[in-house]
Order: sequence, then structure tokens, then C-alpha cells
Amino acid sequence: MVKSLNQIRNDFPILDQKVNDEDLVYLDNAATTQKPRAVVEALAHYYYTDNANVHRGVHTLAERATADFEAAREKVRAFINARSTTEVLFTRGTTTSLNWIAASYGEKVIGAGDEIVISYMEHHSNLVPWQQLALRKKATLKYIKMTADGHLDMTDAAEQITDKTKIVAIAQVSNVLGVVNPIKALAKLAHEHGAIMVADGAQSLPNMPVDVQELDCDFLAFSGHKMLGPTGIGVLYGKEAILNEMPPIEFGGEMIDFVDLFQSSWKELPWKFEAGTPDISGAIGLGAAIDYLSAIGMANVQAHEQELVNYVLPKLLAIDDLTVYGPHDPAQHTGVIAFNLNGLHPHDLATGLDMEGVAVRAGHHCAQPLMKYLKVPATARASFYLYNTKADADRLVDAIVATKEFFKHGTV
Amino acid sequence: MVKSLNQIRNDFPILDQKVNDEDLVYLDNAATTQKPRAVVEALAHYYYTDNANVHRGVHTLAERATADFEAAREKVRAFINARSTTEVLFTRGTTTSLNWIAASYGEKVIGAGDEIVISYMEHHSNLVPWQQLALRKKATLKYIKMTADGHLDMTDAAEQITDKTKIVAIAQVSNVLGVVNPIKALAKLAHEHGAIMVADGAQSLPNMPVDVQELDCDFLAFSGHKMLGPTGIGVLYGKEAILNEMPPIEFGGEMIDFVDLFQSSWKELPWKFEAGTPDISGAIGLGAAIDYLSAIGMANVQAHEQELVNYVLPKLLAIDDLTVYGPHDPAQHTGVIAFNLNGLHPHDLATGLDMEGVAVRAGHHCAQPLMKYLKVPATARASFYLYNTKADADRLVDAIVATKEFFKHGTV
Amino acid sequence: MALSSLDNLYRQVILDHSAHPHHHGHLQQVTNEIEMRNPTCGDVIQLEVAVFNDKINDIAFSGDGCTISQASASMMTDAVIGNTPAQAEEMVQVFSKMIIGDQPNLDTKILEDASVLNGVAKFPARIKCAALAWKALNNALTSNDGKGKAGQIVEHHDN
Amino acid sequence: MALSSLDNLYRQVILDHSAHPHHHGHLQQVTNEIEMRNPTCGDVIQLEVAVFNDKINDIAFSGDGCTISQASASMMTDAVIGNTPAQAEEMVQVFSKMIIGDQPNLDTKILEDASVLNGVAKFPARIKCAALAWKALNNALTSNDGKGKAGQIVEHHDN
Ligand SMILES: Cc1ncc(COP(=O)(O)O)c(C=O)c1O
Ligand SMILES: Cc1ncc(COP(=O)(O)O)c(C=O)c1O
Repeated sequence: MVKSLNQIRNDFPILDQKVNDEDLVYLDNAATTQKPRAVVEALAHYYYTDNANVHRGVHTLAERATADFEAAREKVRAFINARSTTEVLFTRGTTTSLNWIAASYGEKVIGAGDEIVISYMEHHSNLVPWQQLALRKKATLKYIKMTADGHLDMTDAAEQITDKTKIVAIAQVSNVLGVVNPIKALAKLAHEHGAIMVADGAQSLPNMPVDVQELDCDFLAFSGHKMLGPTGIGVLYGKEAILNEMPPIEFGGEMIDFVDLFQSSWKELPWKFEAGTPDISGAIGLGAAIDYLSAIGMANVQAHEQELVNYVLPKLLAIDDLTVYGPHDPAQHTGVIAFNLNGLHPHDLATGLDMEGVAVRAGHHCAQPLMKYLKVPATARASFYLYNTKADADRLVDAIVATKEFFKHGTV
Repeated sequence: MVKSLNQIRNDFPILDQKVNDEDLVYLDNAATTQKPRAVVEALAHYYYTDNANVHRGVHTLAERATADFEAAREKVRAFINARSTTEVLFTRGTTTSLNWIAASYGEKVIGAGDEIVISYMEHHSNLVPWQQLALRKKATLKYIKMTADGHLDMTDAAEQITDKTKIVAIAQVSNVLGVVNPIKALAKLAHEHGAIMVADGAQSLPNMPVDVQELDCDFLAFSGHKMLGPTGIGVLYGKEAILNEMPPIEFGGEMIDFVDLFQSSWKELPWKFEAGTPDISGAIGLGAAIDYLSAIGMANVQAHEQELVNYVLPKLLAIDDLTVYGPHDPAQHTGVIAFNLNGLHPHDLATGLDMEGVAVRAGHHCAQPLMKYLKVPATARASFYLYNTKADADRLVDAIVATKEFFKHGTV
Repeated sequence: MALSSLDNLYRQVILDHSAHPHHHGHLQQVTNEIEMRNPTCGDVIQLEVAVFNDKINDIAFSGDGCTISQASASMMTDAVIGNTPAQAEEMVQVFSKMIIGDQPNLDTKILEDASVLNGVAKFPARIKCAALAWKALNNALTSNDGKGKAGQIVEHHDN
Repeated sequence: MALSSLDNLYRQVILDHSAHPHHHGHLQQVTNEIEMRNPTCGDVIQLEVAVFNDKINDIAFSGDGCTISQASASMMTDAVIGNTPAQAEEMVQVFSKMIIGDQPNLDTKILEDASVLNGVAKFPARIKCAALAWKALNNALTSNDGKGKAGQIVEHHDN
């Protein structure tokens, strides 16, 4: 990396604290990442020098705020290599982005008997909007199966996607299994059948280079807070031709061209979709996060995480009574690792790890259909990010072993 | 006030700057307010010590973040005197709040021939959602007239609201005319006809005490950024019985009770409506803004603005060739003052003021139907807030006069 | 090591109840029943109650959950069996107060074994695990749809 | 006082064009026409063009707007009348570059009076005011629906 790992850690003040008398090891990055000083300072700088409403004012602050806000949009555009900023809509997060596709594009295009194809590993945010759309429209929701080690079954994908399919919606990276799904191949398949491809990028954007033109997906949704940015801001990328045909989802200030008493017309892209005062500071914070990630380089971020997985996955697999979900080959596994200690509920395991200062998640990870598919009620999940170290990985392994011992003997 | 005006101004670093070589006078508060250090520091504190995703994790940071987030909800509840936090939904802002009512309650309740009653002075965000709902449902959108000095005509209100009316939606404070609308009386009228009352609180919450139980409105929408809080966060208050009957608008993580492959069920209020990772830092920032406002006291905020209006309105009215919209009696006028220099487009006026360091807005203020009603293409608008001074008011008056002179003589 | 504080939560009696839960399974005759979930973690409990002559004659639970939720359910069944619904309601109230730790001098004797769950107050993320069975009981006894009074018995956020 | 910098924007010729706009009104014979708006400020222009034998024979505008937008429209009509649509397109390009101020050595002679609008580059909030009439001309000449090429001629945000 350009910066040393130590330098990077120093950029994240939150990491330098004790939790339950132990040094914090934060391994809940798939839920949300921590923020570097640069991002928090971008917020403070905005509020202390430039804050004003955007696209409305003639005065100097308004012009500065508008320029800052639109500069953030351009940063997002460059980060995902979209053709134009008209294709970059700011939303509240992945969930809102996906709901917008379903509520606007889906509402318009889906009819009775049409098919929407997703997978068993989808996050509820890329599942329930399609499920409810299908219920509203009497359309068919279809699930692509997985292979034994947790990859998307592309043979099944080729069968599920048919000429009746209108929408294929798949996570680029699973938030549980740590697998990467072949969006480009899925997009090709979808397009061959006249369907559009929706990529849920919540877990991919933070961790790997993503190029929408290369993937040829029609939509891409992601969240700022999972990639060093603030909460409350997310992105919906959509191909311009498709966005142009879509009706807006919310109505109000900023998105109108002309309002008459009984009818109105809309602005051009991207503003057509951005009703009301946008999350200006959120967009600026996301821009600062993108600057931070770009300075390190997404390929380097990915390589660092891969190194950690190479290091920790074999150690986890070596723990007796520990089940690891998803592929066991580190080369096939991203920095998200779900596991269970046999005989112990993951909540108890997570509480044990928390007592050791190690923050992991336990639960269904907003993926209840996947839990059912895996036949487990819940799992624990550790997820690594650019500021995590091998020492963090060791702490995780040690804490799992100690917790296991505690519950075996009923005491430490 | 509890704090002196000087102390208050010191809490807002942005005010201490030069714009076009002049000391900044920020009078665009109706568009968005500036933020005190306490709010920005609450964001930084959250990100530097407690940041984690909420309602998901077993670990310590997640528990702290959840507690912070839900504490903010309780602050909002207390601020508007809602019965319970189940009635307080976090949204992206007023615009999203109003759209949610239209998309969920409106979609369910409105049928062909039903009436939705609004007024000519509504902001586009409290107009276009109802207009589009009416178009979708073949319902009738009706406008309550105004009196000559810009007040809502309550006689006409009593005529427009009939037994066919299902929704009455009115701004509590106009963002152009500086009038306060009698929400309590309108709610009574609406309820007598079996309709519900939606109050757009975007301009009232920042400036006066608001008590939803006293008003007896069924919904209240407002934005954090207009009341010292961050951008990206807003509130939808709704009566619990009504919210309980409403379907959620967005689907995904956090808002579900149980997700099966082909159907799902929802959580209890308020989480049923909050799909996906919420704007955690935004809610916390809004909580800090409410703390700041409450420490001063909303009655004091209102009194301070009234004092400024008493001071500046007569001075503005005394300027030859200046037209002031809305009531000319200062006691009837809030801190939002719209005006035009005869013969000069408000954009030119605003640019002149900006050169003098005075930030005002010029345009239609997202109220094109009102502009048409007033028979002006646009107006300038100065809006005062708790950190503004009489010196600011003088600067405004002087700058208007100087700009007028410039355009009269084509030079300074 | 900080793991030692786990002892405060996972007392031996809790581990025992969890490993060998009492009244686990199903009843022949059921007067009140309910299924409840903790939406976030996926824990689920099915509770069956047989109330005859204003007495909880028998009770049984099944479902999935963590050590705390299983132990709590087992202890709850022990505590309420043989009592009137009104007495059981009273226990629910006491238990709810205990686990949020607001009242240090609370008399928790009527809760029997379940009183050792007071340690959960120090583990806020786990309060909902301990509460689930009691909340289910409350709902099973007081409302038809298993939802009506859910909010009343615990003061924290249900998720 | 800072107001003096207004001179850079509001040159006398601009004030004159705004006070007494040229080609204001309507044409008898119209080959291309369009109505365009700046959604934020509410400015609106109706533009009518008469193109015969590949020449802009006549042109007229009406609508509402600020000093800058009215002056710009008036100057635009002066500049393009008598030119071919292709030449007018060329002028639109030059004007668009001029008002964003990226190219200090830009040759703006063909814009005639309109070249004094270069001062607008220092007033970013007003660029859209200056651009409206030229954007309308571009759309009137190049697309049927008045929308197709709107984004191409100015590099800033249209609002
Ligand atoms: C009266 C009124 N309603 C609604 C809004 C919309 O608020 P927001 O842009 O924060 O969604 C505003 C502010 O612009 C307003 O003044
Ligand atoms: C794969 C995936 N999709 C969607 C989401 C939802 O993102 P958000 O909660 O930011 O809307 C998440 C994160 O929770 C995720 O991991």
C-alpha cells in the first residue's frame, strides 16, 4: 500500500480504544466501516465554511456548496467509471437505491407472469423489494441455487433466467459467504434474454475495483457507510437511457422543471430523482471517502484483505468444532467470514468475543432465506477491512478458542 | 435568551468569514441553517468513539451506537411532545416524509372522486406529491385561497374541506409569505369531515414551539438541516393508530420481522418504516441540534426573531420601489421576508446583495403556484434566525439601497 | 482476561437450564399459544400454555435461540407453572424491571431460578434474549393476536 | 465597497440590452421554436427562429428573466441573425466556453456584443442566466423536442 498499515490505523481514531478492558478489534466491517479523520474533517470543513442549500441560491455560499456537492458526484462517477454524472443518483443507501429500482423501473416494467430472478444468498434489501413487487404484480420470483461451497450455481442461473425474465438482481459480493458473484456473466445472460441486470454492490464497492462499463450492469446500488463514508448517503447508478424512461419516485423541491396547479414536469437527470434538499454533507463525506480509498488504490485494498484471509482462514478451519461457511479455499474467499461453534449459539459466541474486545456480528445478517438454505438459525461473522492486521486475526482466533473453552467448562 | 447573542454567534464558526471582501451576513436560513459546533462535534464524537451499525450487533460499539440513535429519537419525541417514540420515524427530510405519507397512506386511502385539500402557498414538496397522487387516483386536488395580505383564508378553507376530503395538507409556516397557518383549527375542520391533517413543519419546527398533541395533526413532517441539524435527516411524525395501518414504503434490512422466500412480515413501529441502515450520525446530529435549541428555548428563539422582524420590516417597507409580500404588520410576520425591487429581477438584486456580503435567496422558492398567484415570476427572500442581529438587518437594508442605486445609475 | 466477566452472565444454573431445558416440547391440551421472534437475531419461541380454573396448569416451549433465551424460557416455565395468570403477569413485570437493571432493590424472589438472569442488565445487547420468553408469555395470556401488548412489558427496543 | 465589482458583470451595454432588448416579440413565420426554463429561478424564454435557405432569416424571443438572461438573449439574436445554422452552432460553442471562463485566449469576436458577457464567468451562480438563450437556440436548431442536446452546450449544471 501507499501508506503503511500503521499510518492507516492512525487515521481511524476509533480503533484506538479499549472495549471491556481489552484493545478493540473491530471485525464488523460488513455491517459498517469506521471513518478516517479525512472524512469527518470533510464534514466539519463543509459545515464550518461552505454550508448552504444547493442548486437554489445566487449567493456565494450556495454556489460553493453546489460546487462541492456536484464535485462529489463526479468523484463517484470516476470511482465506478460511469459514462456521465447524469447516471449517478444520490440516495440514502443501498436499500433505498434498490427500492427505487423496484418502485420505478419495476413498477413500470413488471407484469403478471413476468419473472424476477435473484439468489438464495441475497440480503433482505435485495430480496424483499423484489418479493413485494412480484406479489403486487403477480409476477414470479425465482431463486438461483448455490454450489456446495457457496458459489452461485451458474448452470442453474442459465436455467432460471428465461425469456420471461425482466430483472436479474444479484449481490456482487455476498455479505455472509464471502463469495464474489460473476456480475458480468450474469449481465450477459440477462441481456440475452432481454432482462436488465441489477448489481447489489453494498459489499463489493468497499473492497474491490468496480467498473460499471466493464460489468455492463444496468443498475448498481451501494452505501457510503460501508466504504468509509458517512451514514445516510448511498448511490444508485443506472444507465442513462433507462433512467430517462423511469418516472421519479419522490416529488418536491429541486426535482421539478415546472409546477402548475394540476400538473408538473421534471428536471433533467440526475436531478429528476433527487427531490428535496439532498444529503449534501453526506455526499461530500462520501467524496472524501472515495479520495481516501483511491489514494490507497482499490487493488491494494483488495490485496490487503486477501492477505488477511490467506492468513486467518486456515487458522479458523483448524479450530475443532468450528464450522466455516462459504468456500474454504482462501483464494475464493473475501474478507467476510461466517462461522459457528458447534453446540453454541452465535449470540453467546459473539458476547464471548466482545468480552475479549473483538467485535463481530451474530445473527441472520439480514439473510434469513440463506440461513434456511444453510439450515442454521444464525451464524457469527467476522469481516476484515483495510485497517485490520494479522494481529487482529490472531486476536479473533484466540478469542474463539477461549470462548469455546469457557462454554465447555462453564468458567474461564 | 440564556446565552447572549454574541455567545451564540461564537458557536457558529461559518458566520465569521468574509464573502466578496465583506463580512458575511447569512440571511438564507429558510433554505438551510448553519450548524453550531455542538452539532458538528456530536458527529465527530460519534464517528471517533461509537460508530457501528444499529439494531444488529451484539458487540459493545453496536450497543452504544444503538443507544445513541434511539436516544436521538427520544429527543425528537420530547421536542414535539409526541406520545411515544413509536410515532417518530426518521426520514431523509421533509420531502421524503411527505412523499411517504402520499405513497403509503395516500395510496391506500385515496380513491377516485376523493378530495385532497392544500393551499396556494405550499412548497412543491407539499404540493407535487399530492398532485401526482390525485392524478394517479383520479382524485380532486383543491386549493385554499389566501387573504389579501397573504394569510390562509379560513372561510374558504371551511368551504374547500368537505365530506369528500380525505387529506388536508398545509404548511404550518410559509417559506415565502412569513405567515403562520392555524394547524389546530384546520385539523379540527379536517377531522369534522373525517379527513386527516398533514402539517408541513419544515419552517415551523426551527422557529417556534410545536406540540403535536396540542395541534392534533395526524402527521407532521420536518427537516433537520433547517433547524441546526445535519443534511440528510428528517422526521415523519404520525399518530400511532394511523402508522400501524400503513404499509411500509421501503423494504429491506432492519424493518423485517421474518423473511420467507415468497412472503415477509414487518417489525413493530417505528422500525417497520426504517428499511436499511439509517442515517445514524444524522439522527445523532439532529439530537444535538434539539439539545442546542432546547437549551435556548423555542419561545426565546421565536421572540428573538420577532424582535428582528419588528426592527427590519418597517425599514424595508420604507424603501421606495421595494415591494414586500405577506403581511406588513410585523406582529403577523415571521422571520421569512420576501420582497422585490420594482423593475429589477430578484436575481440581479441577490447578486448585488451577495457582492455586499449579504446572502439571500432569489427565485420561486419551490413555490411556483404561489408566484403565479402573486403574479410575480420570482422574488428575493431574506430569512432570519437565532444568530442574526440588528446589525445584520441594517446591512440588508443598506445593501438593498446600494443595489437599487447601482442599477438606477448603471454604476456605483 | 475480560472473558472472566462472562461469569456474571453465564452462571452455572443458566448453563444447566440451557443444556437441559425444563418443559421443553409440546402440550396435549393448549388454551393459549403464541410464536414470537427476535427479528434481528432470528431467535424464535413457540409457547403453549394450558390455563384451567384460572391456573397455569401446564406450559411448554420450543424453538431456537441462544443460551440466555433458552435458559430464560426454561426458568420462566418453572416459575409460572401452578400460578394464576395474574400472578404470572406480575412475574413478567418483575422480570422486565430486573433485566433492565433500573431498580437495584427489586424483590425478585418470585422469579425463582430466573432471578439469576439479573446479570443480563450489564449486557444490554442480550436483554432481548432474556426477555423473549416472558414477552411471549405476556402476549399469550393477554392478547389474541400475540401482538396487542407486546410493547408494554419490556422498556427496551425489541430487536 | 464590494458592490463595485458588479461593474464587471453589469457593463453598460448589458444594462442597455436588458432595458431595450432587440428582437423581442414574435415572428410571423417560424420554422424552429422552443420554450426553455431555468427550473430553479423560474426564468423562461420562448424563442422563435425563421430559417430559410440555410440562413437564419429572422429571430425573436420573449419570456421572463433577469438582466443577464434578457441581455444575453438580445445579444444572441443580434449575433446570429443572417448566419447559417452551422455558424450559429459555432457561436453557441464559443459562447458556452466563454462563460465558464476555461479558455482565457478564446476568440470571441464572432459573438459581437455578447462577448462582454465574459464577465459572468466570475459569477458562477449567474452562468445559467447567460446560457439560457443560447441553449434554447441550440435546441431549437438541433432537436425536435427541445431536449435532445440540451446537455451538450454548457458544461455546468443546468439549474
Ligand atoms: C415549507 C417547506 N416545506 C418543505 C420543504 C422541503 O424541505 P426539504 O428540502 O428539507 O425536504 C421546505 C424547504 O425547502 C419548506 O420550506
Ligand atoms: C449485500 C448487501 N446488500 C444490501 C445491504 C443494505 O445496505 P444498507 O443497510 O446500507 O442500505 C447490505 C448491508 O447491510 C449488504 O451487505
